[in-house]
Amino acid sequence: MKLHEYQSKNIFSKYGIPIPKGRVATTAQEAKHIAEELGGRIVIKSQVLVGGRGKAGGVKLAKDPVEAEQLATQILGMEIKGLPVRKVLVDEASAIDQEIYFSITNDRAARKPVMIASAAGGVDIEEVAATNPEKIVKVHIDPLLGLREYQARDVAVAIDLPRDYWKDFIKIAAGLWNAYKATDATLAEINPLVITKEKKLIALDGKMMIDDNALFRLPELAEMRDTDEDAPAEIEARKYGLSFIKLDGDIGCMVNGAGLAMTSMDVIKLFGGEPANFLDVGGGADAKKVAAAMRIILTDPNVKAVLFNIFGGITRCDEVAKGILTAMDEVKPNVPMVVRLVGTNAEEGRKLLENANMITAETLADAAKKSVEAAKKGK
Amino acid sequence: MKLHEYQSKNIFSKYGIPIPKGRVATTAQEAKHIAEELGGRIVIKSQVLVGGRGKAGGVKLAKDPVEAEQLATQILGMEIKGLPVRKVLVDEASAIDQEIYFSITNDRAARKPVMIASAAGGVDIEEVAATNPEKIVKVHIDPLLGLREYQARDVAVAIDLPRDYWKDFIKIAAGLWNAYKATDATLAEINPLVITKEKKLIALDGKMMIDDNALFRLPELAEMRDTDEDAPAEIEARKYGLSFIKLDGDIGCMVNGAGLAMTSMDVIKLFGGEPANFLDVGGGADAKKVAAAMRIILTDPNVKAVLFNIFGGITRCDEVAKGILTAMDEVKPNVPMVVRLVGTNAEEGRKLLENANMITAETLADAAKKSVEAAKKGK
Amino acid sequence: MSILVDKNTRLIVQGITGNEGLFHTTQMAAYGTNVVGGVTPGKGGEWVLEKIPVFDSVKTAKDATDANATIIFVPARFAPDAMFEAADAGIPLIICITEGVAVQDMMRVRNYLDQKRVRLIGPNCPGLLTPGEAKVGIIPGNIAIPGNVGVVSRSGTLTYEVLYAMKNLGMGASTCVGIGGDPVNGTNFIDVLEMFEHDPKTEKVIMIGEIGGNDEEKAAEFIASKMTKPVASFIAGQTAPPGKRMGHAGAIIEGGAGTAADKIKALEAAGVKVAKHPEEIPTLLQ
Amino acid sequence: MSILVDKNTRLIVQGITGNEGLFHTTQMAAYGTNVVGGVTPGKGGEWVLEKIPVFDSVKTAKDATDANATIIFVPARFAPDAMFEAADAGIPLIICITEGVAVQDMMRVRNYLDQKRVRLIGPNCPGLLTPGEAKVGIIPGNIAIPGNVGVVSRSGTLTYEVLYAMKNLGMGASTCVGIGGDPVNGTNFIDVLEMFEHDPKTEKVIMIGEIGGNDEEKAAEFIASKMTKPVASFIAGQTAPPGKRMGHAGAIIEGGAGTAADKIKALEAAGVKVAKHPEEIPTLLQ
Repeated sequence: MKLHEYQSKNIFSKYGIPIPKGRVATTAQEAKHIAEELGGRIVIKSQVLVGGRGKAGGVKLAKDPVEAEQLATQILGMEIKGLPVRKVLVDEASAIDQEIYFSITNDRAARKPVMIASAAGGVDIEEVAATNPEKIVKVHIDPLLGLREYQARDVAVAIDLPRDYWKDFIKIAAGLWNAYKATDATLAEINPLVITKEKKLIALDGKMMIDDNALFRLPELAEMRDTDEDAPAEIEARKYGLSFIKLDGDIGCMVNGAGLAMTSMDVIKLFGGEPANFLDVGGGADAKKVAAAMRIILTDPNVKAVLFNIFGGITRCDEVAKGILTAMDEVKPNVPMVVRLVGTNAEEGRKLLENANMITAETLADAAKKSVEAAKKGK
Repeated sequence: MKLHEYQSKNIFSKYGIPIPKGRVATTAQEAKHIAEELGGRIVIKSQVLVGGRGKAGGVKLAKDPVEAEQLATQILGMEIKGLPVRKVLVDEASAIDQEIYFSITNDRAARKPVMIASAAGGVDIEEVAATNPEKIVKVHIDPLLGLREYQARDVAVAIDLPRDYWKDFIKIAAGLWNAYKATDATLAEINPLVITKEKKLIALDGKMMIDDNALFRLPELAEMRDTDEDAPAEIEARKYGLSFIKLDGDIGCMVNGAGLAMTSMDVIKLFGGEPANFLDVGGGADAKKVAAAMRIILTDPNVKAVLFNIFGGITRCDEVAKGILTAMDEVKPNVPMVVRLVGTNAEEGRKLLENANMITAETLADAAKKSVEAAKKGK
Repeated sequence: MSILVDKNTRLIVQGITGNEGLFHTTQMAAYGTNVVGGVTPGKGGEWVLEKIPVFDSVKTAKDATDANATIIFVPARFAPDAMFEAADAGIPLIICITEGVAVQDMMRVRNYLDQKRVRLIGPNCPGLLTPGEAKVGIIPGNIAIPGNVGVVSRSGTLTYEVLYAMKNLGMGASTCVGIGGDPVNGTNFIDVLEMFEHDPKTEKVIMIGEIGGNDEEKAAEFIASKMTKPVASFIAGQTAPPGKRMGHAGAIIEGGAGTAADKIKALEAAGVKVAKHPEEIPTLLQ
Repeated sequence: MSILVDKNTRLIVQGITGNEGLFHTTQMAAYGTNVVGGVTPGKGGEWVLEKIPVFDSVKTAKDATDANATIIFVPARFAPDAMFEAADAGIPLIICITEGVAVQDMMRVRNYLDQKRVRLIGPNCPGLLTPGEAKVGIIPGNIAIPGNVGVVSRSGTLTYEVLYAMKNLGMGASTCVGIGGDPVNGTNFIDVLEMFEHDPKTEKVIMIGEIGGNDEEKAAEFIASKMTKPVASFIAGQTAPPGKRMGHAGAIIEGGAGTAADKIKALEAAGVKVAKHPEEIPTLLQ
């Protein structure tokens, strides 16, 4: 789950990391009030969960509250990469001496959290990593021991941070580690961390990503989810614990297991079709979950055929069949449906579907071919 | 540093461990008020830092506030093993079904904290360990991972705690671990942890010992120190960072290093003398510290002779000699003094003391013999 | 000898009285796996399937049954402690089926287990199947037959697909190992490839990968430098859109790395035949 | 070869610009120890004794000097991090002189260092002296001469006493190891006894113990079962009153265990000659 800049920076601040003075606003009027409170020059920043806000015109500098209101009006009317701007962050403008990149994230290969830093901050760090890898510093953190002061100092030394800033940098690193840990973050990023002309370190922009698997213990964070970037169907799917991603094709897919779901998409393409979605009903899916999955697939008007590919393990094929029947009763689909059931209780499942007027298939290749044909006929 | 029962139980309570209702009182009047507040039967418990309070008559049961006042008057007038009772804990009395022993302490051999528990609680656990070791359960805790729930459950299973109490016991274990960790305890002990007739688990009595080396980060705890059990000279010594223990003999000792200080005592005894104290001036002792040490030794009227045994390493013998001279100027001692200086800057030290009218010695045995002789003459 | 599990495996089931635990214990026992006990705190003393004793803790279960492997079916929030508990009790092989374990938890688990020299398979995996000997996990027993092909996979149901295709061709498996698709797990491709390389019962290997991370690339290096046995492969997610999360936390295409194309290229350079669809894999080894 | 340190030791000093660090660096360098660098955060780039470079971190010091040992002179509250830092930087031998480290800190340090396979001596110890080769610690260099007696001790100044008595008898030391008197430390008697047993330069051993704990009893068992070289010993604190803390946190007589009498009995049963006072020890080995 991604957090907005203002949410991320509020978390940073809670953990002792200095951020610019400022607040979030949902109207231009509010933005003006905040600008009045802050005084001086102001930055208006669109809060949308995509990169490249600056290039898209979603970040502007205002010299006074009046201009702040004008710009906020403008930005709050924008759409950036398809997402509506519902909020702007109104921050005091900082006079910047240097921009640093600093983050903590998971290094899956090392199985440890890692601090990543670069004196070349403010830009896309993946680009720095690709073009100037020597400018990137990585220091791993032992997950049982936690971040130690000398590790933060090692980072400061390696990015040639002037000595006067070490003490503050070490505090910021400790704050970022605590924030990362307390929020089960997969990424806690300050970019840029700036040295201001007043010789202060400030987190000018921030980004956090939270591990969805940990939200059960983070109820306050779970409420912060912004679903704007998700298709309505994806939100609906999440309610039922389904993993769903909308795509542009015309063959709806319902598969159990992420790997098999991706593979089913691959095989549909291999035989000339285009999948309409990725949908993993998960392990041990029951009839209720399967029915919800089917409703979600069928609400997409592009869908010309549906492929059910279920290989029973934890999931029992008879349960899946029951779910399909329930959903058909309810939704009365008018597209052809190809079904393939193998594994746990497959025989029972097939029997249940015998009279449901579905196309059956033995192998995955066969099922994919049949669904591609069916979709072509439906056009 | 030892904490009183009431201090330990307050810490327990802060970490979610249930304790009896009650408060500490310094007067019988106060004890009566607390008893009135609590209602019902009352326990009056002397707060002194020694074991065996019960046997000494320092713990009494009162049926009402009037009797509570009487008993508090009585107990507040007591001395237990030489320590005055300055405070009593006034607790509601509990109806007890079972008494359990439960503690967390450091296992130096395993280099890990260890939970110790026994279904045979309420008595001296060392006695249980000696007579019925099979009744004692030990479960080690990884200091980097911390206590895990299953470990507490393992303890509950091993002491045959009825299943209904597991949940509460696991909470108590977590609380005790957090208390142990947060206070840098060397011992956090609940004895007894009782099951009441009302089917509740309560920490009826508690004892904590805090690592003196960690008090720098525990200012609130450091203030709780009760110095009653320490001789005034020991308190004075602590101010200067000296390690001092008063003993019953007549030869004052000032030595650098705990091992050498103990050895100097051993050798004094070996040659028929009795040390008046243990005193380690520590590594790198300067003139100020040495002068303080000498003042402390000489305030003991039993002292008939003083042995200085300094083997310079971190400590420099010339610094020690300067301290001795400063103190002699100030205190004007009238007991014979035997001095032995070896190691770092010993030559310079000896030169400084040349005119100070001291008995010098080459070896430790020689120094011990001379101090024994000097003390005998002084009698 | 196959790898990891066989007739001599003495298995306990953590979470044996839960829905999934009970269902799969029944399946495993029916397959012939030697399930010697189960653990559900608070239910010690009960019995499952009339012959499998339930214990309150892994320690008591291990003491009573001398188990040498454990399989975990507890919910995600309890799975980390289940793994710690098994490791502390000295069980040398832990198979964690549970899906959805938080990644920071898994980093702590993995770093702790590494100190104890414990083999962890999973989490978020289908477990192990040595056809004809032991089923320790949720792979349907009837879709595979004994044979000389070692199978290792990051995916669950996709693995079944491959085993089933093998069976349809009369091709059997020595052991099938589902290592799971999580970003931090206990055992990776190289660990298993090495075991297969040294296993006399395994003559060929199938490796099933997917997008995300670079474990397949590392495996390719290992195959090129250390393996003498032929390997065939399939990579799932060739058509997945970049940046989207395809169910497995590990399957994110991060900044161009971890794509199916990269992986396939690395594998083919290592002499591995890569199939176009899963049912084609077995034919590449014939 | 003696044990742990010799002419090939490349030493860095953590806390080199502090009072104690600087004083003892001077002493060590004067003795001939190869002090290749020092660490004081914020003072990187400075020089000590005009020839020893100061670095901001152990990592940069190690990178620049290829140090293979470090000695720690920082205050107690910073000592745990100093040990973690040295271990993380890959220094295989850490000597911590610092006194007064909190015991819970030391448990964390020791458990972490055990994962890294690092040898820690101390804390709260006088360090190491291989006479004529290297002085890595605070043992005065002029009180010992080279020889064939290995010395291991829990005490500081008491050790000097013994070395000095040896020298006065013309008896030299191979290496003297002060393991420190803290309840949790890096290296215990058995570790060092084993090194001495395998060290061709060591022919006899002196072990100096004190009251508290049961390390001497364990050492006695080791001596009886594993050692071929003669061992003489002394136990400090024979007249210490029970229950009182004699300066060293480890020297508490806990419920009758750890008394000098118990230790002496165990050692004598293992064939160790135990001296009545420290100056007597060397004579027992003549």
